[in-house]
Amino acid sequence: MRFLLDSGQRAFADALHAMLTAADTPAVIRSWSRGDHARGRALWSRIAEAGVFGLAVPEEYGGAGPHPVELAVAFVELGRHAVPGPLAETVGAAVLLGDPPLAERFLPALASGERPATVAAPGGYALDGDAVSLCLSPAPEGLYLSTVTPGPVRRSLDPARRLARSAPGGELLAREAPYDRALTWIRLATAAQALGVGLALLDRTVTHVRRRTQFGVPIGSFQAVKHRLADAKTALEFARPLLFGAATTLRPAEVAAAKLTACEAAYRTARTALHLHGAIGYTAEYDLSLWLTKARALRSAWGAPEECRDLVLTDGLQETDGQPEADAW
Amino acid sequence: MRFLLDSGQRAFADALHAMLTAADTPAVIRSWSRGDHARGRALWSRIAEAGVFGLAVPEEYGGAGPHPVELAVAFVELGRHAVPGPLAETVGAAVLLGDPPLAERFLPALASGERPATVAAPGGYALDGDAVSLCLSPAPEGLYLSTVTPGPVRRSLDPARRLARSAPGGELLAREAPYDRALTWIRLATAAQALGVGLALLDRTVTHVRRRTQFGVPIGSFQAVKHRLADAKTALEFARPLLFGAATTLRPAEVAAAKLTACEAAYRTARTALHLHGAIGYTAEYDLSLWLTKARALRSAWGAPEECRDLVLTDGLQETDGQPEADAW
Amino acid sequence: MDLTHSPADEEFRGQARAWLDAHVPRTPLPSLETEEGFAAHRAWEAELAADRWSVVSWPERYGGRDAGLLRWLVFEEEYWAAGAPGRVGQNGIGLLAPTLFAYGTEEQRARVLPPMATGEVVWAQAWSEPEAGSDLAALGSRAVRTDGGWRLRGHKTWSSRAAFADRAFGLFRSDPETERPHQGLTYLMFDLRAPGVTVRPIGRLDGRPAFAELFLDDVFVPDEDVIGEPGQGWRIAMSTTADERGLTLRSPGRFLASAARLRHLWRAQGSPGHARDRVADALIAARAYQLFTYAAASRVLDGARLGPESSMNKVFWSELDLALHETALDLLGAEGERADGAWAEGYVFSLAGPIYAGTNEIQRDIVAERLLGLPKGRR
Amino acid sequence: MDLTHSPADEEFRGQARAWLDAHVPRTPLPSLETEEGFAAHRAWEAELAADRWSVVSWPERYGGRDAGLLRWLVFEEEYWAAGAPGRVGQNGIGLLAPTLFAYGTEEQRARVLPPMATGEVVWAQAWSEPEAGSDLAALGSRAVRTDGGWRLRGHKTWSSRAAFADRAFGLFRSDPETERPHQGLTYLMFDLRAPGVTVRPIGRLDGRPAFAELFLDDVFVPDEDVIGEPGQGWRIAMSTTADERGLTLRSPGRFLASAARLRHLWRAQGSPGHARDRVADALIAARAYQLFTYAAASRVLDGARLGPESSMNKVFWSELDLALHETALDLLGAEGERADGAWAEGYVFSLAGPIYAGTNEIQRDIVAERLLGLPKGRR
Repeated sequence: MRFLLDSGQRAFADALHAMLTAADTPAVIRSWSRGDHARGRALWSRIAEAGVFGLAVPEEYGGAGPHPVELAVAFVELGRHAVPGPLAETVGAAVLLGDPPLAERFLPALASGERPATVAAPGGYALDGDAVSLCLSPAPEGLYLSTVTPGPVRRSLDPARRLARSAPGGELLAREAPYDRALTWIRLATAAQALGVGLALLDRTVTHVRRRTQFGVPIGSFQAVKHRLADAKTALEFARPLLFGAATTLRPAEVAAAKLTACEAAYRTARTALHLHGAIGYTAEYDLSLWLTKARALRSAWGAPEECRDLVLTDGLQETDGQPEADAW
Repeated sequence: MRFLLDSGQRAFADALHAMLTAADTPAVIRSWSRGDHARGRALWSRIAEAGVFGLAVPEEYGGAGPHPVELAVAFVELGRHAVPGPLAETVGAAVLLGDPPLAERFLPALASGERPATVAAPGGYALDGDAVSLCLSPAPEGLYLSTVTPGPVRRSLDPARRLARSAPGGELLAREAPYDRALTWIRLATAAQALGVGLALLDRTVTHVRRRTQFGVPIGSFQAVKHRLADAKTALEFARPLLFGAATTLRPAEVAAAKLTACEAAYRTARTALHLHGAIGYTAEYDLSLWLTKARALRSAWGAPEECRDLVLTDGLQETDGQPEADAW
Repeated sequence: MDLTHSPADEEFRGQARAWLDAHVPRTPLPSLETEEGFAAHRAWEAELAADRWSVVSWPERYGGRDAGLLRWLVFEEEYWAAGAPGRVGQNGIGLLAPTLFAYGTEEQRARVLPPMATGEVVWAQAWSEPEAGSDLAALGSRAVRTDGGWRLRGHKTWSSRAAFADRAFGLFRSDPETERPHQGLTYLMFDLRAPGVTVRPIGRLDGRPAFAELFLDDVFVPDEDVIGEPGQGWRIAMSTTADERGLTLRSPGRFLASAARLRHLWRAQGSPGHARDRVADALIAARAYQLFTYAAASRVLDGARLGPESSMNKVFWSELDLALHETALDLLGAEGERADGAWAEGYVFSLAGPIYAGTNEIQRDIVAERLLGLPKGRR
Repeated sequence: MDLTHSPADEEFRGQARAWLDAHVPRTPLPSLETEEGFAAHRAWEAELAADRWSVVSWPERYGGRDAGLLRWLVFEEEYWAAGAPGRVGQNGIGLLAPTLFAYGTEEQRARVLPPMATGEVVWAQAWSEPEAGSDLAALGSRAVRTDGGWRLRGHKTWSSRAAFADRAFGLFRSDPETERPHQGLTYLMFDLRAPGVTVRPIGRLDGRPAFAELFLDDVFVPDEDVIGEPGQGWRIAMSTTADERGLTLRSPGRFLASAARLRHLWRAQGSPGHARDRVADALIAARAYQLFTYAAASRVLDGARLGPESSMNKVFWSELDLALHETALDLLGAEGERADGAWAEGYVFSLAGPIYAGTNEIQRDIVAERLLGLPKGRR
């Protein structure tokens, strides 16, 4: 029992954070939102070089994985910088394609960042399907390699998320694919990303309320402001151990609980951030909006709150889920 | 359209408030809680003399009713003073016994206050059944005049509410009784009582936080304290029009909405009152407790939140419930 | 206690409903916050005005129907229940017009109101400045006296509708030497296309230019466009914003219609249990808001003035609006992420509710201090 | 990241579970807050102590098992999962004992700890005074120097357990002349049956005497019962209350067991949809609290000290506890009104959570100021 990141994991987070800070992600996000993917692809390569996608890919296919804890560490940083693109989906693709012979065919390019991938949610959208050449569609008959339906992508409330549709059919890659396991990894990555988004929103808002003056004092000295931020901090800090617990056990119910909790905490923090920034926070041109809108979008991606709660109630969260005597109560 | 109490109704409220203030209800409540009903019965007579129970009894049987708006006015005051006893249940009994020949036999004594009554909730308790001689039990076969099961009454979280059980059977008074209508009146009275409880809790707490000093200032000057009380005030003031709207229309869904909303507002106010009083509020000997515990008990009496919401969703709240075009959205 | 409308008001309701049935566009107009949508909404105002439905509560001579408060509430119920478009003239009709009725001259009313009623002139508000948001008394934009009028200099922001509107109204500091910051402000109207005005549209969260920054560089305003006495702007504006927070900012009809739509959506999705409580609570809250408003209107008709209770109102409707739209997006599941649905547009709009027209924190302070009598702390 | 307990800790878990299986009373003991129940709980402490399960984290020489932090967490999980009784010795074990380990003398430890471990001496806390609740530095009860000791005068209140306990510990003002109110306080222990002590039990909301007022009229306390240096009481107490807010006040095992019971109740009621979200959220929050605690324990084992993050802890568990019990009462419907069930007793207890050990407002101020670095406002 040692439930802490080790120094290597912390150093990995710090390195990613430094790299992403230098990359000026807001500018990258804005061009990605306009459908100009060049800068995003370049950033993608650097993230891959740092080994992020390889964490979901076994060594024999060019990765270093599977390392779910390190993956969660990395995705917190990706969320903190609001990196655009089908990040969690690429992780999901690595799991879907994890068995030979597909693994040999696809994984090396996926781990190296050469080939970002997306996964079409059953009945839903293929995130950023217009930006990738590898679009997987899980279907009852098996796993398809799809093309994206031509036509304009749908606008998301998060302008950096481009909602495409995959065309039905395509190349049938496998009759059976580990969709449930892939979903667990996608949710884990999404939870981590949401936590990072929430942490960034909190940081920016704390900075804002210390600077912004109204009625002659920083608004951060008003108790109502302080308490909202204290609640946001508490929600995020209790989501964090759920995330790393889920990364450690990879049990689907734990991952669902982490996904729900991190997304709720991030969304509540977004509401607080918006409110405490006032009108400026409500504008698209202020960078805060890039995180605000992502917090909302992640909440319903890959498992709405209700779905996550169902899994918790059905499967339970503890392996040793002691059932107390009913008659004692 | 004139959605306001008129001067007569306001004067009625003021008169009841003055009478109940003079009656020192906390002492009455405490003896009632100990099973000593003498002072409570005396107060009951004065409430009847003021015409409260007669508001649910037609003129030909010694009442002045039915007057649901005035009844709501009166029950707000009864709640504000936390008057003990089967108040709403007596109103329900008046409705259950409203048709001849039962009306002639029972209603005059009920309106005059000579005979308080209780109603056993189907499958549940007969509130203060040990204190009354008229215990009605609605059952599938009809309406019974029951006796109360001997043995100690159950303790409620509200010590002034004594939970008795009616014995099965008894005299079958009628094969059919207007139970649904009676329930509507009981809920209306309960909603009004809850609103009064909430208003009293708010008043007492405002007084407390203006007086209580910590860190050198009245705690009522802390923004966190102010905002909790502002929220309580707002919740209560939006419950009020629902209550009087329900009294005006007597539609079951409106009454259910008022019951739910007034009870939720009172309970939230109780939580705030307890919290802002700190430890003193948590003691049985401090009078605040008489209101705090009642707010909790009324919440589940005669229709838990879920039941009330069901009625709202099924029956709707507006007679002209315009269904918008689906395709416009 | 009487919740029945008079036969005359019910007849009025029937007329409004019939007109709306015949005229409300079958498919929603494009978003008000786009150039195309703005034009379409302006045309809709003209259509309303042609049959005197755009400003029912105004005197007939300005294009209204002399409708009293209750009749206005009835109209609003019908308007929103019919799914009619948002009102592009709202800023002028809801904020400037009441100010003109209270403080304007007859000449101003005759000149300004009729083109406002038809949508020919759409008004933007110009209150906030970068350093004066909640703390409106900190305004720094100047109005300097000149021959026959004033010259404006300064920087306004969060000017809603200004991206496409024609004229604007706001407060300017005409006397910088006063003892208290609330003094020396003047309320005036100006042309957004006058020389010296630069309008820079600002996109809200979904990118649509719902407001703008205004840079004012020596903009001439003739004396006839000053409302009330120079230097009295704060008092005049406060009576306007009291209205803004009170009855006329958000009519109950709007939330009744939204709650009914939410129930419709919920049923269409198979009445899922996870949203059951929230749908019921939205229906109840909309009804509570309607009844609260009827009670307030009854008091106003009795001669009372709406005071700080308007602050409860503001907190209540803004939280209801947000909860209602959040529930709708949850019901839409993964589709809730899409930016192009009516619920999404309403959601983005509702996010601003707790912020503008006085943040909900300011409102709670007012409720605590002025309704409950709690000591004024340092906020 | 490793969530696996060592084989030795798992063996310890097995021993604890086996012992608890064999010893936990099949029917709940009477309420701890009654004379009869207090005696029954005291006997239970003796039963625990007989097999050295009452204070597992203490050194063996005082009756413990030298269990480290992780092993203590394991014990607590098993203890509460087994449905074992509440701990009547909690005040002494959780608050006084850590203070004695940090600041007491060897003589004090040898004298005080063993009878605490067996329940022979049950301790009450004597912190609050009528005018010093959240603002503990305002304490006014005096300790006056006398031959070989001190004489106490004053009035303490909200002394939990004091209705039936044997001894008490608290802070007294030994030097009234200091510059700041935090100075000049002395930490000492006294006998609740000593001459001059009057204990007046106070009933909590359900009438049960869960705490008492203490009137102290010239109560003699020998020097040997002063903890640490006279005048240093504030510093000593703060390190104790930091523990109180932190890991040891509410162990995760308690909430894990309560959440599992809640799920059980929910299922027994037919899994009603209206409580579904709240039951799931309680299960998740209990797990989050467990993992948060394991992370904190891991940091402590690495040599870190728990600082203001304990304030997040306090807010989190107190809100979880209340939400969990409110949900249970809602699931019980009309039966939820009854005062005599285990859920009702737990509910009344949970209501105090946001108030004691530093109100949640104070905790939020600490989180905002010390974790987020926001400016200290006037509270």
